[in-house]
Amino acid sequence: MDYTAFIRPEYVLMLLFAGALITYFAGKYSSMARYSLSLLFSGLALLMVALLYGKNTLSVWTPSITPNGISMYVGTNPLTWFFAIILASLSFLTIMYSIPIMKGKRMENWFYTLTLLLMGSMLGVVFSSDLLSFFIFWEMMTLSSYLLVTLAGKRSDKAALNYMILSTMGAYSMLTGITMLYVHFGTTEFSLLSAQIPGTPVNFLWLSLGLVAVGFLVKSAALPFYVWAAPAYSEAPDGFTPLFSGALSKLGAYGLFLFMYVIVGMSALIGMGSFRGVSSFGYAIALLGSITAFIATLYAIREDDIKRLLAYSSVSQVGYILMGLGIGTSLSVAGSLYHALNHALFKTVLFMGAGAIIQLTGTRKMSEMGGLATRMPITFLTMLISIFSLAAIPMTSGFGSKWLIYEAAINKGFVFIAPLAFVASVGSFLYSFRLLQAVFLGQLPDGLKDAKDPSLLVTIPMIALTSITVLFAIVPGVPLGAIASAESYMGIQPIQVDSLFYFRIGNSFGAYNALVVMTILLFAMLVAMIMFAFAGSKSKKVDQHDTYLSGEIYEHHSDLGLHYAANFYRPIERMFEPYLRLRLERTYDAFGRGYELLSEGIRRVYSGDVQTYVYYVIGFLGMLIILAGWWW
Amino acid sequence: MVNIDPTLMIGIPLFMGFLIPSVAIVWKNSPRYLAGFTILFNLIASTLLLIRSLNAPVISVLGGWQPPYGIVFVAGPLGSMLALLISSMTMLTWFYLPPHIKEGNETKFYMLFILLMAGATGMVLTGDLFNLFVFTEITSIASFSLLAYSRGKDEKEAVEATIKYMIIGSLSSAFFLIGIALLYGATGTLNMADLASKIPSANHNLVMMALAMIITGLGIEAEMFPLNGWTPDAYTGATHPVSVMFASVVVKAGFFALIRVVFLIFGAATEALQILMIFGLLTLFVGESSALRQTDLKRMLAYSSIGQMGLLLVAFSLNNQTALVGGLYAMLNHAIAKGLLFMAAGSFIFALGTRDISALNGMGKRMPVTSALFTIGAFSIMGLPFFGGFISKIVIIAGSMQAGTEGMLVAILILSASLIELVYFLRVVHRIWMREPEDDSRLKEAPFTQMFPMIVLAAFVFLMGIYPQAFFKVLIPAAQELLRGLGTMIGGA
Amino acid sequence: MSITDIVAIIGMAVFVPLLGLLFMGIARKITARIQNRIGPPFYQQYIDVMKLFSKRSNISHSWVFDIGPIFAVVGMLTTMLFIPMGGFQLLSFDGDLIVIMYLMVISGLGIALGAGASGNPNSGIGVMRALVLMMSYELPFVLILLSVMLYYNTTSLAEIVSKQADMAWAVLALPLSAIVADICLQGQFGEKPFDQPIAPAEVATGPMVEYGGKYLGMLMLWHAIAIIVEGSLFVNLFLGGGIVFDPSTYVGMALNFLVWIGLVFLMFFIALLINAVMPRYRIDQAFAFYWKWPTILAIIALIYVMVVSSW
Amino acid sequence: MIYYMAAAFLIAIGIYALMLKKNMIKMVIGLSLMDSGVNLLLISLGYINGGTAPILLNGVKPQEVVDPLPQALVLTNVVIGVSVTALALSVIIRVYKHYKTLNSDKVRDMKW
Repeated sequence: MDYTAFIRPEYVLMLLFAGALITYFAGKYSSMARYSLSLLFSGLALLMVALLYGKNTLSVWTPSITPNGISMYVGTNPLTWFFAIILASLSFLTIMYSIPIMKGKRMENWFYTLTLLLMGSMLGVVFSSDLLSFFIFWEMMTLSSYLLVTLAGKRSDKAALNYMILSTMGAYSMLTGITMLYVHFGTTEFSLLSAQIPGTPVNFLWLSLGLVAVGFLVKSAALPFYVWAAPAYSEAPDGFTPLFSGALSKLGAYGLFLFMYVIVGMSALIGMGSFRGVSSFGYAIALLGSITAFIATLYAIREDDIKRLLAYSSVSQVGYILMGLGIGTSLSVAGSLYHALNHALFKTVLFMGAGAIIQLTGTRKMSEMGGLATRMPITFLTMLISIFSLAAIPMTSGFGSKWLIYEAAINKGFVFIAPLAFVASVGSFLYSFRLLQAVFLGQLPDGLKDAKDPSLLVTIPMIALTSITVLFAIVPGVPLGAIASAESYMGIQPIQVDSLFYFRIGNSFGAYNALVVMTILLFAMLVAMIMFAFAGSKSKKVDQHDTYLSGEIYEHHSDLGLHYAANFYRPIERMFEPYLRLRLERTYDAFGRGYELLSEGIRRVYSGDVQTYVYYVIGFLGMLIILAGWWW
Repeated sequence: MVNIDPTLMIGIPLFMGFLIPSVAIVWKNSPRYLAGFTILFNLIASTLLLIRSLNAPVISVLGGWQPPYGIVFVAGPLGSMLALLISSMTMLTWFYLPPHIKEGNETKFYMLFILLMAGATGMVLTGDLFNLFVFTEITSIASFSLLAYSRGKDEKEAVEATIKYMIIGSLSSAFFLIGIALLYGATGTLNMADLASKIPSANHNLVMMALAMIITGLGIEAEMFPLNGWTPDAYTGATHPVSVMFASVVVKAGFFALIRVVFLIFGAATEALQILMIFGLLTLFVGESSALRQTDLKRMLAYSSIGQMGLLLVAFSLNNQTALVGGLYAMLNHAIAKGLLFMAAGSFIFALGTRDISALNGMGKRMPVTSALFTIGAFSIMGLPFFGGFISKIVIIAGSMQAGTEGMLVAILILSASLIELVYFLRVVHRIWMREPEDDSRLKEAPFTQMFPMIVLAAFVFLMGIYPQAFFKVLIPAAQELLRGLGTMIGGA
Repeated sequence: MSITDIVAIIGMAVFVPLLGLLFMGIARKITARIQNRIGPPFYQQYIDVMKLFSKRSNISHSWVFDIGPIFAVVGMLTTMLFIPMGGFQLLSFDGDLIVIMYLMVISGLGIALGAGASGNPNSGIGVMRALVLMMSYELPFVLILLSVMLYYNTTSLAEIVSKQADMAWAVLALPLSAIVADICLQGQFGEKPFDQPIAPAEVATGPMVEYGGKYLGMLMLWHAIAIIVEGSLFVNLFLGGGIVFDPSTYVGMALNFLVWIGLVFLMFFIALLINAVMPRYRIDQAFAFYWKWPTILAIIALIYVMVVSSW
Repeated sequence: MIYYMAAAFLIAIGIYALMLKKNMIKMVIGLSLMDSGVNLLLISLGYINGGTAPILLNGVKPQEVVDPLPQALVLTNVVIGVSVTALALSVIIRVYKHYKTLNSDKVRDMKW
């Protein structure tokens, strides 16, 4: 049998939706069936997505569903594939990771059903090739992720609701933009749309694209809309957060890529107004991205809650993705896509590790942990490398993407964006070290003496993702090859990739040779190791307290409070705290409360006294009569 | 094919309405079955009528007097669709009835129930303005009485709601009648088609005055903003099946009457449409905002109904085919989904003994099936994909976009209102599924006879979401009928 | 990559730590003279390193603790190879300023890791101060880097150096930038008033508090390289990389190299002079200082560059 | 003309009663008055001065007959009006039973 006929995006989606249903009913009876089925379906979907590599398909998969005969299309292309493979592999690994993490948690069966559903709808978002199915999958994705957040129980109520409200607000804005496009052009299929774009009035494009972009900015938690992110990421069940932050937050960027470069297209985008050769629209997005990156970093520095810290870090890293996306040059778009990949890799590992640690310690407060590095070496190492990638240290793949983005920003002379991004990146050293110091370094509390690495199901995904991070640092040509074809699909000059194992951008402007940097680092490492190993005598292990306490006798470690972790950055928090007090959350809260108050007032209209209603009727009639006499 | 005269759809229920009390003297349990048969007859008749009317409108002349002098029934695709909606909703409510009407006199209840259906069916099928008035009155009186039906602890509220509804309702009928009188004075005819052709040549001021009166009169039935003071009380005070009937039948018929008068008789008078647009938006916002802070489940649903009626007004006053189709779709969806919601809410309240929303904590565990059905209804009203509300929302938005810049503003307003709606429905659904109940005991689910109508409605909600083409087949001709106006349709007869 | 390149790389890797240690020795002497002491001989640092490496008792807490010094040396050695030094431009075509900026971080993070693993609160505080200090001076420094990069329209340090040879030294073309960069250099060197991370009187040398023996020896090597790297960065950015003679002849190359050493020492000397007479800021004062005046000046410098290069 | 004015007057009294009288029975009376006013309006629309009843006898020309349609309408409406009034009064009795008042201000347990 020729199996390739089944390697089509629509079958992937059907598999997953059917899988979600089957898993639900099978999982009601046996937890083993639940685990194996969800792994099976997601793994199969991942395999199918991987086999879609290099294919370009487009097919109708439903008959027309609106009065005017809109059909729904799905298809795949290089850009789609790039995102699809990230989403699919992260979903698969997260499901694997969740098996021990979510065991015995509330509504466990729903968790797997919803995760499969979410995976299906995320893939649906990237595979859909017309406005309507895009929107439908988008809404499905929002809903299923909302439900996943609420699975955590009462403490996630408010976060989940805020997430849902803001997302829906964004989705409705998007819907407005989409229908504008549809009504104006009479079609919803992407390629037909983009063919008609040239010659469209600029104002129309600004309005529709702006409305659509609001939806994506909400999902990427960009500046005015980031308020949902930290609570939702941190309150979500530990099994879901890696997927939430690693995969789902990329879809906002995907949507922007799709609408800006695939549908509207570069030339029309420039036609909407440009600023130093960069479209003004893109510049606005990039600006928002850089400010988001900066502000979220400041928030992250202050956090003692491990998940909230990582959540703010996610917000700030997605800011970088938006930055590269907006600038829109060959370098920056490559950087943006590459950073999306990198962020998916490292942030998933970080949230997975955080989940494992939270399960172990039973708290999210980092200052109550400490010294876990020697007890959980695998978790520590994977998280350490991921943090290196997050901080863009040049022996991980995280550096390549940030380098591309900086290079593009400096090349265009964006004196506002580039420094913000750079300082935000320095800030990321601060908060990521806070995580390391408070969780893994310092003193081990008494309660965690017998802590050890989590089970294989947790560590395997982490190791897998981390090894990819390291691998891509040496051979950035591999991901950049896929990125280059995605770029050429979007009509952007593809980035030059010399060969698979090597990438060097050696124009007159700047250079980064991953291979040389890696070689020198390894060489230097070798030298230092040799120096360390052979110089002097062998060192002996001494208890952490011995030096500090000069060998005095002591009984209770924990009571000494030697672990310097709480209020780690107090000195500078004091500096910018007055400014951070102007939190956007307050504005939203005030608006929400104000509206509730207003509606409390509005419903006073229904006074309950029938005579009032008579007044209304007579008044209404009188108004109509006056209008009838004067106006008509 | 059997042809059933539309007249019979009014005549038989009316006749049965008088037969029921008499038979009940002899056979005590008869009213339920007699009523059931009558509704079944109407259901079959309206189905046949819908099939026929898709090809050509069915016109039935009463008593051999030819229009415009005699009284006619006109069943276009739109009218017969609504007749079908009315009879099927009545049928489903009939299934739902038993435990909720135990307290009072069942014979009277069934009689009034049948009359309500007859009146509403008459409202959508008649082709004569005064006849419309008469049927409106039949419907109103039946609903007044049904509303006052409650006994026991709900009686106080029911009575209060009734007197409010009666005063406002009678006021409305008085204004409606004045409007009819003025129109008659201006044109000398009451046949709708005839009116439509004569109005352009009639005294403009008089006609506009009449229009104002009629909008006020029918606006009360259609829950338009400043005129809908009776609505929340009536929905709250009524027994649960009666609330279902209000939401799905009475208000829809009243709304349809308003639309018919504005569109068919006045040929989509643009001035009137602007007014309807503004007040539709107001209704939408006032309704949704009032629902936001409710703690009473039924009252929340009632305000949500008001909001949805505002949405319908907006959709219709956009006056283009797409928006009309969307409006009709929303009308169907609202009738079905809100009926479902009121039924499920009724079951909740019946089991819990309170209307307080906070009592719903953890209902997903205590009454899983009813909770699931409630959720389906709520999702549809919220407009989530794969439910009917989603399609209607998208189509309405697309329709409003066709109306240029103002249309875009309208679209944004509609969407903001539905955001509010999402918030309060989500709060309830969230409570049902995600909160831990204070009292963990399992509650008794409704018996199958009551569950059956809810399941049917839920299935329809779902069907509307995933296979809308089936409904568009009827709705597109219906929308075209509205746009063409009545005059051309029956050849000015 | 030819054999001569590899030889040059290895040669540099050996030479620069020695040079750095010499500078440190001279620094101790100079400080002593300013404070009217005699001070140790200029070769004292060599003796110290030798002594540390030959110590018998070395104390470790865990393998994470060992990572610290290793990473410190690795990071600085690697960074060094990407910076042009006098006439020698080893690998600077394979990594530009941004690469260098991030490579410099490796050693810092390494020390921070090791210090954290020691579990001593003093080292935790020291690391915190170091990171905060980095964030403080990075803002004006990035703005200055941007002004230089925009002025010469390249991000490659080697390009900047060669363009300065053609045009004028950046210190003349962009004097304001150079001043701000020197203020930042003070922080990078970690000299007073910005020596909060070490602050012997407060946190007992901060991150290094628990390190002794060969660990401390490696950290001293790291510090030696760091002085040269940071000074050289400034020299390359503003002082033309020390290239004053024709680099095509061997004599010219040698003279250029000497000039480069002299200029790096000059920068270090200026820092020392300031160090010798200044008290220490509190860390939040340092933060506030850097984000205020140097930043404002840097912005002015940036605007100036944008105007003159008509960007 | 006098008929129209009388009709308008009756309607106005009805509205006055509805708007300003708190007593529910008075409000129902107001409704009743409005109904009469509307009936009068309808009748007067078809009335011709000196016309005869609309019975087609020999010698009666069509122009001399009053319009029969409004009379039919009024007949219907009178019936409706009576039933509504009766129903309203019966409900008011029950309202009184529960609230011990007829003041519409006080009968407002359900509001907002």
